[in-house]
Amino acid sequence: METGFAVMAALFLASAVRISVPLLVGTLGETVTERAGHLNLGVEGMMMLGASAGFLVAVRTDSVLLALLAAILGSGAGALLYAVLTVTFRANQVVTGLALTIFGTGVANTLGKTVVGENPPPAVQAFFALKPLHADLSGIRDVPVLGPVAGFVDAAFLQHNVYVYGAVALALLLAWFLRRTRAGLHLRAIGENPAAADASGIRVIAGKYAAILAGGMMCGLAGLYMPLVHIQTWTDNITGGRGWIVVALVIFVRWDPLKATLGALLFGALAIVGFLLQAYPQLSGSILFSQYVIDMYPYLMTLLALVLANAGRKKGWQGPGALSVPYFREER
Amino acid sequence: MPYVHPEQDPAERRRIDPAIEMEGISKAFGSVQANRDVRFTVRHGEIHALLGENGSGKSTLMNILSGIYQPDAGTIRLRGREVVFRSPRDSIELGIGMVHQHFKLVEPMTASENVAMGTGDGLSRSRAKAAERIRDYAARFGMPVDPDKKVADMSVGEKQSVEILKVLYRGADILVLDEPTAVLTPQEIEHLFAILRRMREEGASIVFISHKLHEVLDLCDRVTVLRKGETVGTVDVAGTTALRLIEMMVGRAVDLSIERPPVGADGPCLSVRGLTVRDALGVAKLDGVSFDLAHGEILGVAGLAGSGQKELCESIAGLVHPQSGAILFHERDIVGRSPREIIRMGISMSFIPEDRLGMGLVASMDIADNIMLKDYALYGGFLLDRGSARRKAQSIVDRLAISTPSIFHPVRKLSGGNIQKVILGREIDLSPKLLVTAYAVRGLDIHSSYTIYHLLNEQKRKGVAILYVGEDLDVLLELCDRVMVLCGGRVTGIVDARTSRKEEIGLLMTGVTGDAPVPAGAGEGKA
Amino acid sequence: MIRIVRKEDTVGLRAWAVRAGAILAALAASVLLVLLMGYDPIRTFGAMLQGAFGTEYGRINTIIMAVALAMTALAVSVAFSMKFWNIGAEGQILMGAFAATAAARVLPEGTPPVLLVLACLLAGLAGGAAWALVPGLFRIYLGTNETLFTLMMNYIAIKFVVLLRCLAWKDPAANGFPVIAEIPAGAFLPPVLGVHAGWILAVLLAVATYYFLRSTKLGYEIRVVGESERTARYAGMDVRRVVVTGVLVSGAMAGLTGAVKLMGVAHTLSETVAGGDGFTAIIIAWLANLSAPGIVVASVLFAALKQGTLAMEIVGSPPSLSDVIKGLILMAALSTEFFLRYRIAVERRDAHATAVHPPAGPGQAEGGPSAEAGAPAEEGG
Amino acid sequence: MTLRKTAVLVLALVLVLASLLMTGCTNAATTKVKVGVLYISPVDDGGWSQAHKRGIDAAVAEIGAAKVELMELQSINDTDTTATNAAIDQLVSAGCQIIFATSFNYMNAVAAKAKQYPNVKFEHCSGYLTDANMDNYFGQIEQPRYLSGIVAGMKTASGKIGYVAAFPLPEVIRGINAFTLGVLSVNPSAKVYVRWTNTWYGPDVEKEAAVALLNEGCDVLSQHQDSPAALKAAEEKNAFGIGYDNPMGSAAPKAYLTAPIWNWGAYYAKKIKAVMDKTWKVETYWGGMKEGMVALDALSALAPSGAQAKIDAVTVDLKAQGNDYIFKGPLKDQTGAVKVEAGKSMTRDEQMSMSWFVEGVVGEIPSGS
Repeated sequence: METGFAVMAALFLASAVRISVPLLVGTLGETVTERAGHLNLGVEGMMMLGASAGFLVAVRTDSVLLALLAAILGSGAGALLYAVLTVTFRANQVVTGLALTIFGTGVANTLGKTVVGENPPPAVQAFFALKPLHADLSGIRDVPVLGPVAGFVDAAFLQHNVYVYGAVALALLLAWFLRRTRAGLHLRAIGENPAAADASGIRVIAGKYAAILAGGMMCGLAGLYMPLVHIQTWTDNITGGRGWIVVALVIFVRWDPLKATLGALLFGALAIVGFLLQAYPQLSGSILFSQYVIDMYPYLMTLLALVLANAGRKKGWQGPGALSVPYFREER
Repeated sequence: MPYVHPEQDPAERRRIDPAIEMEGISKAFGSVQANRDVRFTVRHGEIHALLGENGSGKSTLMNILSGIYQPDAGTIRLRGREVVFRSPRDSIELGIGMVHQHFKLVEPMTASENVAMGTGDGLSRSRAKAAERIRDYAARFGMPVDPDKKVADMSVGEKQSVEILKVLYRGADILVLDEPTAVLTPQEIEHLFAILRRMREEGASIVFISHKLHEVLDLCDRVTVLRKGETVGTVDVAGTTALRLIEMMVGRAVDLSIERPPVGADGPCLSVRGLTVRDALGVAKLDGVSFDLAHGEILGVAGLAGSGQKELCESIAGLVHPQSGAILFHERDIVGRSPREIIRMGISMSFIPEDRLGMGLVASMDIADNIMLKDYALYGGFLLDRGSARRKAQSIVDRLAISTPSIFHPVRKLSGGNIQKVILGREIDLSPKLLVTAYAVRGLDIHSSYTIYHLLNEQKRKGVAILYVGEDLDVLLELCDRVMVLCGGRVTGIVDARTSRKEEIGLLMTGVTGDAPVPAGAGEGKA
Repeated sequence: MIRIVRKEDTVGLRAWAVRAGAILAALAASVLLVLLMGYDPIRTFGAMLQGAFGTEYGRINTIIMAVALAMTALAVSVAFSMKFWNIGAEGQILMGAFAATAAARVLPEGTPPVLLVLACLLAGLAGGAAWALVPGLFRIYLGTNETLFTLMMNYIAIKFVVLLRCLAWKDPAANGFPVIAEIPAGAFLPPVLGVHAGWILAVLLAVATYYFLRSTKLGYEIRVVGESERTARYAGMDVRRVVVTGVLVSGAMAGLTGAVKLMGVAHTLSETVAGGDGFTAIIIAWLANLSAPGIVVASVLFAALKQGTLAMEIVGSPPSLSDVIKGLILMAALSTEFFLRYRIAVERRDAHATAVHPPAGPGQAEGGPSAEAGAPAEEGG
Repeated sequence: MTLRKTAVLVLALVLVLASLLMTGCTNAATTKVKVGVLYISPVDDGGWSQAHKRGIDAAVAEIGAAKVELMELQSINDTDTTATNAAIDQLVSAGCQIIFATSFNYMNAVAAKAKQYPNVKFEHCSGYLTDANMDNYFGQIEQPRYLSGIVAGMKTASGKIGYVAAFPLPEVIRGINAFTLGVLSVNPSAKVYVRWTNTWYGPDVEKEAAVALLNEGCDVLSQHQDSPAALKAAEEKNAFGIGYDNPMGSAAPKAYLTAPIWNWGAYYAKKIKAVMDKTWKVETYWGGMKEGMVALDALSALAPSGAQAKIDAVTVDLKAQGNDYIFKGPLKDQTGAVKVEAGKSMTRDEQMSMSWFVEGVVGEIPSGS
């Protein structure tokens, strides 16, 4: 290999970052939803709805803003269905989520038929070709230590488009929101103990609707990344099961937006590390490093996280206290 | 905070206008009419007791006042003005604060987060403000609460303080406390009363829900009594007596004369020796408990809530495994035996926990299916014996006059008294040698209660040994042969019910014994 | 304002009318949707029905699909009855199919078909049961959330079968294609009345599940545990034993389904042997209220929908349309349970939370907005 | 319990509706030939299925739309036997006289169904089983792949060419070897780097494999994949790419050089006509450039100058000699060992079971294949 290890590693990291975006954004969305006490297994469906609506509008209007808006509205509509069914009608959350995935995937694939074969239009493409943080390093390239480090960071993390940084910003924003704002406190209270929140004067129903809708909308943005930025065309089932990885990731990162950035990066890296390993047959020949086994790791690690939360003498926080428990103020 | 009318002389105004007027309030849950045409008025600056037996509709009425439930009919006027609450938020905004019997706190959050929750300030500001206010009140009312402590790590008393702080923080001048003393030690109760009196001085109106008469007489200015969801009347505490209030609660003059057959002569049934039970944190819930129980005897167990009654019953039933000590049933130690083995030996437990349907019965199953809960496994084969369960169910329903459409009616749809009869009927039907009953009449009307007493005495005559865990000291003294008093998991005395007085037992319950004073507050459980 | 009020449960004919109405409403919405998309609804839905029930092979395929769905839904209904949220049936099916394949591969070539079939079916039972046991044990010993655990186990099973197909068990005779060799023909389930013999198992399983939950001690214990673990313990039940047994039964049934799907239809192991049935079955079990007869009927309906889709597609409708219709029906069905238990009361009261003015004097205008929340009353007196 | 009667009710309603609908559904008998097609993916996937669809459409156009009734089922997973069986049953029920099954893994299901429906002709693509009424057909895509190798070899500046490949099986290995031989014929020092995706159609995975190759310094990519994802990846990184299946220029105009493409139309027309004339027979068809089954798409403007002339010249030989032109000795494997001696060509069987890389390929064939 002429290309050095550091360069390879940086480029690999950059790939992992790109592929982790839908995982991260979806995880943030599902985190918000689950923090309000709702396990929404319809992530995949909402991602598909957002992806199809957003890409359709992008192709028709060549406007990034309108595309984002359409994705938000599309997945928001799906989330609204889920909210009405589980919050107001108190339907079982697991079953409703599964139904939403079927419905959302069906609608999205039907919608998507109209834009098959289309590329993202020029203005959209140009917008996502921008690398706003990419630095000109020619001045320090030859400085010892600093030069290579800066070069590594630049290659791995600074050559991305707005979507990537938007996702990270969203994670930071959400972490701040949950920890530092009143609405965030209220959201956590609703998910931990809706009766207590209610008695404190928090609008529980409105809060749940808001969280489910916001969460669903984020899932839509997660989905839109796939046709608009990543694959840059429409295919059936374009989100490819990422919605389910998101469900796992939320547990793996323990409902924490900050950890979600690293968790998504890790899961993203695992998804593509096989291609890197193929360059090293002595490694990829071993069954532990075969992509088939690597594909199991995210789920195994999630199981481990799930089990570890409960292990030991003192049981740690095991997620929102009222997760998937329906709430009705007057229930006796 | 105290309500101050902007224009008129507040004292004058308050004297005239009631703070709360609830009129014609009705509320039904499915087929259960919890409140019917209730009238309830509270003046400014008074502590007003809302008295009634369990199930008389007190909590429902207060949940309506705090916006949790919405009435089917009726009007609420607050300070002379008609209001409609769509949610607790509306009620809070109008200055009503409710301290619930089951704390409404978010356990993984801190005190200040719980207090600030739901208020209008930005979080960092409100957290600081809440912390400051908490310290403020801690000094003013003597409520030592650490603002940064997580609720999950708090004692029951601390949790209640946080609840009261939450209410005060929201500027409530009308406080509703739903059975606040049920979980407190005597010291904590006195402390709470001091806080409440202090608040009254500052002009707050307080609704105090209880069914403990002495507390009401001790603390309150006026009393409103509810019975079966309806208002019986409102009286001044100064002009009433305990007996009069009991009459109002139960609807007639009480004749507490319960029949008491003599103790049987079949000898000892149960001997408990040095029984010690610790919870997961190592706190002793039962500490060296020893007593004997003979066939044909009723041994009463008295004590404040959480003094170890639950652990005692569950140890005997095999649900809890004691750390040390022996439970000798007919001289055989049953410690370590499974519940099923114990059932086979003839020990029956009729345990009525707070959640009536949570343990003794399967709520959604019908009566017949519930009747076989204890003995289904005693027959051979892998199939259920439905036929005999049905016959049994029918005979129990007939014998105990359980009012139900049929034995195929889900028990959750029955009334409290009938549910209790189903459990007792089933337990008695097992022909036990030892019957453990806990809170057997909780929530029942007087008539149903007497039916239960009668059933127990019937068993006593048959030579069954009965452990009767109860709350009402009068009943304990009338029904039982001896009364064992628990405090903080220790036996503070076993007295002869024929010769003892309530006051004596009351003292023992708070840990005051002649020979070995028990540190007060030892019974305080960590929830 | 609108509020939700608990009412007496609607039961009997009215309840069925409500449910039927909801499903018809969903179908009506689907027709509208098809019209909006520019297809002929009569042609589309006609083809769908024709495809599912109109021809012999349509009916056979409908039944084949229904068999798998019903067996899986019965499996999860056992776990659901004890409130063990087993959403891992997909993985349990796969592991059942895997174990059956393993049995077929291990047994010597000359094994008589009867023995082979029995061995494979038993292996399937064991495979599914073992896979379900893992989350079961974690649940009872560590209290691990089984919903999330079983969900993750699905994906591990899928990836595991992919690993087998592409690597460990790749058929050398398949020209390099990543497929696993067919199981020997002796292990195929023979057809009975045109459909592989698995349908007999499904019928037996439906009857057995019905009586198992209703009339056996273990079934009774499972239902009691589902209602309240405290009650179960109080009644002398060994809750851990009940949960483990229930989970094993549920997993074994799902595993058996996997074996049946393998031996009756697929004949070769792949990750598509489960084909999403594990998820669909959850919905079916739930919609059927966990009742065995209801599960059978709902399974036929879902299978017909799936089978009818193919016919629909032949006449030119997009295949994803059936997912849309399925989703609509599901959501309609999910919302009906609410309307059977609650009613929505519309009350003509001041929408704003607070004070309603006492009736003003005759000359005053009516209905002005009320004073600020919390402001003390001044009029009156 | 509760749902049961509902369901019965709904079922009854549905059946009543059904009987009503069906009376309106019976279309007048026509003499159209009914043709069924099974696709593994959507017909607009931009890849394999779209190529078949292009072929079917061409065939229908050739025969006349009035004479053919087309019944197509898309996205029928070829590892899902239940779905495959149901789809074939459905097509037969609808009256199809000939059914084209366009993916390898349909083979076993098709073989079983061919026995079950002796009156229906089955055409299976890329397999090896035949029966009285079951034929198989495929094309020698190696030939245009060899030509595309010439284009890539002339285009590369770094001398590193990436190849995104689906599965390590003979069909794909044969393509990689043909491509590499094409590259080496014009650029003997170039290397071809292979990445396996283990999927035929997975745009996201294909893209990541392509990115990994580009990260390693490849400046021209080729593919044995059914989506243009690798081309898009090349375009993003200012590299170049060669497509597959169909002309893929529109997907990545700034990267696209050319693509080996399928033209199934002539074969499909021939077989459909054979059914109409009742002359259908089994022939195990393997057509090359000469037969027009495969071709190289027109070179784009990005193609190196001189490539066209070179290709034109080689095309003549390919049409004359077929695969023998590509796989003629001396051929060495990656270790340098001679696998085909000079003067000899690989037999058809050897080509069909090819499981080694020629010298010049960088990459491993995972064990077990």
